[in-house]
Amino acid sequence: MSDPTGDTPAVTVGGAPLHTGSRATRVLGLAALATIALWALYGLVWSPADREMGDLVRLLYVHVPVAILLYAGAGLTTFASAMWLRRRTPGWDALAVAAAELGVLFGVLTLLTGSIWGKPTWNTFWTWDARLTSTALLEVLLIGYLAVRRVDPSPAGGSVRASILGLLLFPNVIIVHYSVDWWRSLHQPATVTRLDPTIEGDMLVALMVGMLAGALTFAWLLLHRFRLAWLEQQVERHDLVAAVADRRAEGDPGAGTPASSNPTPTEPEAQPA
Amino acid sequence: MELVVHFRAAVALLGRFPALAGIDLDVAQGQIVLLRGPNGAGKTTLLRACAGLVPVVDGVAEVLGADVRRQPRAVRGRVGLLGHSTGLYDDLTVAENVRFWGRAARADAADMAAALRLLGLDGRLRDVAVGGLSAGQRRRTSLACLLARRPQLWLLDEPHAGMDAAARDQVDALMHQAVGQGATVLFSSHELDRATSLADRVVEITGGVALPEPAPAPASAPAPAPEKVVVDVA
Amino acid sequence: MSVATASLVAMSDGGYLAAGWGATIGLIGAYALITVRRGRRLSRRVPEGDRRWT
Amino acid sequence: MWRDVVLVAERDLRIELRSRVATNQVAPFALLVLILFAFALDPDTGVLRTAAPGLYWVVVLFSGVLAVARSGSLDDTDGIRDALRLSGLPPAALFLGKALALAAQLLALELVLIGAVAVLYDAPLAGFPLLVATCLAATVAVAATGVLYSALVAGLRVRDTLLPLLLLPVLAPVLIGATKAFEAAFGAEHIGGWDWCGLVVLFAVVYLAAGHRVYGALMEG
Repeated sequence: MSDPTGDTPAVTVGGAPLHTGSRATRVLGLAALATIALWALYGLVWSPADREMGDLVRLLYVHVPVAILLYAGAGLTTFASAMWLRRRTPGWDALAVAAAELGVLFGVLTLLTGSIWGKPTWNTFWTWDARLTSTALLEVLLIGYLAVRRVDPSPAGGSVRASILGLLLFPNVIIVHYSVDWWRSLHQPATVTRLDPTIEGDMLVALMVGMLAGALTFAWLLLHRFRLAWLEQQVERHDLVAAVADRRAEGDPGAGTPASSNPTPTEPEAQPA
Repeated sequence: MELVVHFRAAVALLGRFPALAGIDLDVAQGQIVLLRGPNGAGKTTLLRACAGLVPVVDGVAEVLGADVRRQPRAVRGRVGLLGHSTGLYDDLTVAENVRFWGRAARADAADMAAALRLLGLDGRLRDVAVGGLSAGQRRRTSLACLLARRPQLWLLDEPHAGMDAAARDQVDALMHQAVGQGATVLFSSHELDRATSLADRVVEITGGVALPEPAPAPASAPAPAPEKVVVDVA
Repeated sequence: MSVATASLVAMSDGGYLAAGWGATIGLIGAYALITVRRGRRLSRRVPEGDRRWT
Repeated sequence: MWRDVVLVAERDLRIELRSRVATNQVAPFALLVLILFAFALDPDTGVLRTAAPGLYWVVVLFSGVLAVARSGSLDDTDGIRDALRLSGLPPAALFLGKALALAAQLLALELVLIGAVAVLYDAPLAGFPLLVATCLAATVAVAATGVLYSALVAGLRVRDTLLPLLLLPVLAPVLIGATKAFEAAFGAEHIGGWDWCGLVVLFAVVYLAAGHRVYGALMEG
């Protein structure tokens, strides 16, 4: 896969670029970069420290958007898998894998920022907080989904196996989330510092800008990753066409011109009446 | 006369390998057709594609009037496949295997008993666990499972392999009997002499395609088919 | 951005903030880089008609 | 339909009777883990007794994964996969039949383990209606989920390592619910044990419905 010595060194006659970018991604990317800068300024400079949490509240401007995008990735994977099962078009499969991979990325970030926040707050990197725990499980679910996709021998463009696993992903997330929530709420009354301080004014702006920056970044990454999956499908499709030609040539080495479609005149036996 | 198998430029994948690379094949009802070709030519895949077990990704593939490309389930229950791997449970006895597969396909108890008898499995072998059988005996058991179901299309992948002389004759007789009851048989074999004389038609397969058949084939399809088939589709 | 970095240092718990923000932006950046480079490599193997974006 | 369910369940159970994988391998393994827990957690401090509900369900889950893998491997040869697809058996019947057979084996395993926990950990068995209801619900939940996920990894070369990775996080709610219900039954905690049992029932229903619905597509894919 990594070897660029493709059999067809693609011809570039203007038009389609040799990468996954486009005008849309460039606009999106610039917007994302600008918002990220604004986000950093609001989050780290312009907004005040929280009365209780101090400057640590600034981690929430990262943590909350990133966590929401984790759920967005999982939800999108399930949606795309359901659509693939209905329509069976390869685009939905590309969307499912792109969203799942982004889900894993943002899941790692959620766990990282969560435990970095937890260290000074709870004096430990890990605590059996309901959200932290269910996020960890969700991360494992996503990793399992990608692991199955990796070993799935089905041709590109989607498989029933991957789609059903994707379909079950978000329902599982919901069940796991609520049961873990319920489990922890037994022991942990709401008096303990939790991840929801009162946020208003510039702090709210910082969080909102963070959400926007996260959403734009997510969209940009999703578009690129989707196109990458699409390219992978196309490569495999072309390999298949070549393999079919090879296979036919193996049949009749003499007149092995794959382009001229099958000249095999199978006898028209027993016409239907 | 109805076409039981109608393939046009069908491409079927084995994983990501195009085992069938645009094959054309027509088989009329009541024929016994031998698929011949070197190993890896695509015979097994063709037989499995006829049963809707292999995804056909391009071309036309119709079996028993159903489109197996889009609705592979439509032919299930009407075709019977004897594959390389026998599809039997090693821990169950011969009779239990035949009973399970027979009942799954809603076969009569009488048909199951008859199948066991016809294949010589109603004696001592009846209550032997399949895991303890020889290769030939396993194939006979699989054949009994298939026979009990009375499929309309028989797909036999090297039915003679691993069998002794008597059992091979038995297999041939079963094919004739099936055709006599209105079924159609597609099979492959390495016993070329035996198989060629058994078949109404020989289809040469190489590299995932069927070679054009020579015109003066001894038992060419259109003419003899009507006279051969006794139309008593039950 | 350098304004942000400077104010990070001055803050209490600056290390945690730097780690959290840094890890997030760093990892996303790395992932973006990898994805874009994979796309560039793969594009060369796909004829133009199948790359439908401009 | 029910005729086919019984046919399939009977087949799986008959194979188990012949091969004795559950009785000779899975059950001894489960007991072994119970003993290993005693090494890991000092048996003199009463930790085992307090933690008995959780340890019990962890053991059920882990040995359950073994039983699930075995149940899946029965049908996971090329010939049998083909034959099942050709057999005309309704996929839903196949799913329910396999789940039924697996549930029967799991239930027997749970019974043995309950006795073992009572003896080895001195667990204070009590609250039998809740105990039985929880066992039944959790069994159906694990069986339905297990059959579905073993079909998801069928035919893959790495299915044996993949199955626990996929199955265990999904079953986490069953572990939580069944453990809490047991704690309530034993009187260790004053919590709504029946609510937790309800969670497990809900889980079982969801997965029975999901498996019933998608098993056919899965066999084709």
